Amino acid sequence: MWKWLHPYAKADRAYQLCNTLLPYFAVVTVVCMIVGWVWGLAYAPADYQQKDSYRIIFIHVPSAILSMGAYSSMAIAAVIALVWQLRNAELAVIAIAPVGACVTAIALITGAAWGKPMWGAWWVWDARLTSELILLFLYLGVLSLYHAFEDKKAAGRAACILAIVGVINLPIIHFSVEWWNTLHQGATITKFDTKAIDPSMFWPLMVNIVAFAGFVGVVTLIRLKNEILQREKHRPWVRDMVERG
Amino acid sequence: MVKQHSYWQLFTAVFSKDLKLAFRQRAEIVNPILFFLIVITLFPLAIGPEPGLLARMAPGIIWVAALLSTMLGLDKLFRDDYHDGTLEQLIASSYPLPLTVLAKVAAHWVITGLPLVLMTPVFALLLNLESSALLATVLTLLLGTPLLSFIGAIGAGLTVGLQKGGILMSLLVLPLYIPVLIFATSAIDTSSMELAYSGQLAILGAMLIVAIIAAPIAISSALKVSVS
Amino acid sequence: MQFDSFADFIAMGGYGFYVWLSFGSCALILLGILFSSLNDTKRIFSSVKQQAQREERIKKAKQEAGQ
Amino acid sequence: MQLAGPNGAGKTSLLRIIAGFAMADEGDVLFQERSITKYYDEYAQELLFIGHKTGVNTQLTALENVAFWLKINGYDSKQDLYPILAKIGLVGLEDVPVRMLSAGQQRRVALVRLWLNSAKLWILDEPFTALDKSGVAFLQERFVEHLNAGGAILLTTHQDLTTHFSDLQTVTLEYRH
Repeated sequence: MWKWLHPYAKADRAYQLCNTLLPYFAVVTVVCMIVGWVWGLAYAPADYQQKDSYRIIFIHVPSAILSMGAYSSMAIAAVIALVWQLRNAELAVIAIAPVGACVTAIALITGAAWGKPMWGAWWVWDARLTSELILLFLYLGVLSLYHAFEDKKAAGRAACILAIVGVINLPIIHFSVEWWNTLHQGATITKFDTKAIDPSMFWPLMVNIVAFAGFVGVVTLIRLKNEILQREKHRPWVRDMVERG
Repeated sequence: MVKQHSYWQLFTAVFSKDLKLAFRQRAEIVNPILFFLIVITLFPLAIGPEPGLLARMAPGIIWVAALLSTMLGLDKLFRDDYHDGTLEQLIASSYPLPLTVLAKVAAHWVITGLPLVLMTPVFALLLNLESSALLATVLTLLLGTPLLSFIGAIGAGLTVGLQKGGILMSLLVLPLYIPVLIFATSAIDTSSMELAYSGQLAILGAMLIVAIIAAPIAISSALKVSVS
Repeated sequence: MQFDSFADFIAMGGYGFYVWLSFGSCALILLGILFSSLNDTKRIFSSVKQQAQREERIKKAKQEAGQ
Repeated sequence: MQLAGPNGAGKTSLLRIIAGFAMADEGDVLFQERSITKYYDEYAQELLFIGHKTGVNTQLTALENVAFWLKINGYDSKQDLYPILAKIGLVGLEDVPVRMLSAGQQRRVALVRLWLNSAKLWILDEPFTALDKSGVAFLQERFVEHLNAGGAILLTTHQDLTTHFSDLQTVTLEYRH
């Protein structure tokens, strides 16, 4: 059924695929990153209420979206790896996890830095920030589970299972945290969702989202190449590729 | 093959070996910190995010979390050396065992205790800890975590040979942690009321010195019992 | 350009500290993960070379033992 | 001195008692007329013990393991270990984490200590296990060197050593129900 997917099952073909895709992702990322940051920081109009501190939105929202996006794509790769026994998908799960964790960390730091001028405290137990923190724990769980195994094949499979379990729990966690937040609504007034965004802010945000997505793609491809090389270290095609250098 | 004895060489050998092992398996350093963070996150989820309440409970929460994550790290202190026979070589080596044990516990503290102390100011933000109490918290942890490592190592030495040693070790060690917990949290409370807390710190310091001298002897006899 | 001078741009309407903290830490983390991945590639390449040298050493020792 | 006897006769536990790792129910172990429980540190100076457990950390490489052992016994650890590791048959495997090595190779990393110590008394628990023909011969050569230098060896093994060592004394343990 997945005929077109089959050729990339062989490691060196997958490695070549990563190599061909990498330059395109890199170019898109660099261009969008520069344009997005300059546009968001310097040219987008200031928010009438929060003035310039709202510019943090241009990296907080993309990193929050990408943290969820990376986790779900990791879970999809995990499903492919376990259902169709595709080893390269398993490597993809290991490649995405660290990048996802970093993007989630960025979302947390920028969320805290954005919240400080608004609510006066670095950390506010707001629903979205709390579920972002729990998402970080899920990522770190997958990573430490993978590194705890001596035998890398078993480690990959275990990490896939945990990734799938995690993605099933994500909506449940999100819902319960939202409910927990409204339960204690009286304690802290935290309105964190962004109001209707007018076009002057919408486009720089879109560019930044594409830039972050591109970045996650670039680093994932690099790490996927590393994982493939690591697994195929003793194969002749790796050896003569290293000689060619 | 002449033998010259330099205690410093032994100390650095054991110390750097444990650090090298820890850096080879990053998990040994990351897991205690992650555990510390998760335990701290649980409390606001359990008792609600109300800043005033959290701030009052913050010292206790941080200290209980630090205590539990130190204990988490203790399990591996002697386990690998016991199972691959290095412990026997250490006992049969021409250096006194307490010195080797001192080096191992110091390495364990640097791997698990020190990162906790360094991360506390960041994690304290989660609990909205007042800045006046922050310095006291860091100081008490700086004195307290090595104390926890030394006392805990006695439990680890006693239970290293047993199969289900983990839980048993915590039962042995937790009662011994209570005085440390009492003086540390009272120091933080008095500091949050802007009063001098040097008395409690002095007591913690005294306990630490006693532990540094007495604990290695107790730990090495515990290890000799476990090896036999 | 929303800001009259570069100084205003840095001040960010008084929120400069927070804006630059978030953008700075974001750049730091992104570059960190990027360079650590590139470094991993270099490390894997050198370990493959080291393995080749190791096999060289074993083959040479076998030949010497063979004579 | 060879300690012989069927499996489970208590050879290993006797060795461990003599090495000071275990306590005898009664009686005492004397080394140069001094009880090892009271004077264990002096006894440890002259003792080399290699038991079933190799005492080699699997995460470290062979080089690091041997260097660590030299340091904890007060020997100079800066010496070049490559020739000795090559002699014992670990060529090319010096800088590989020990977990990648076979059981026999891991034992060789432990046995390298025999060439690197000045202890008078060697207590060896089945030193020849997992060693091939050349390894056994190599080890027996080292034993002869040590004995000629006035050292003493107490070991357990299922190998027949009488051909190689004329003045071999054997103590046989039986079950005691």
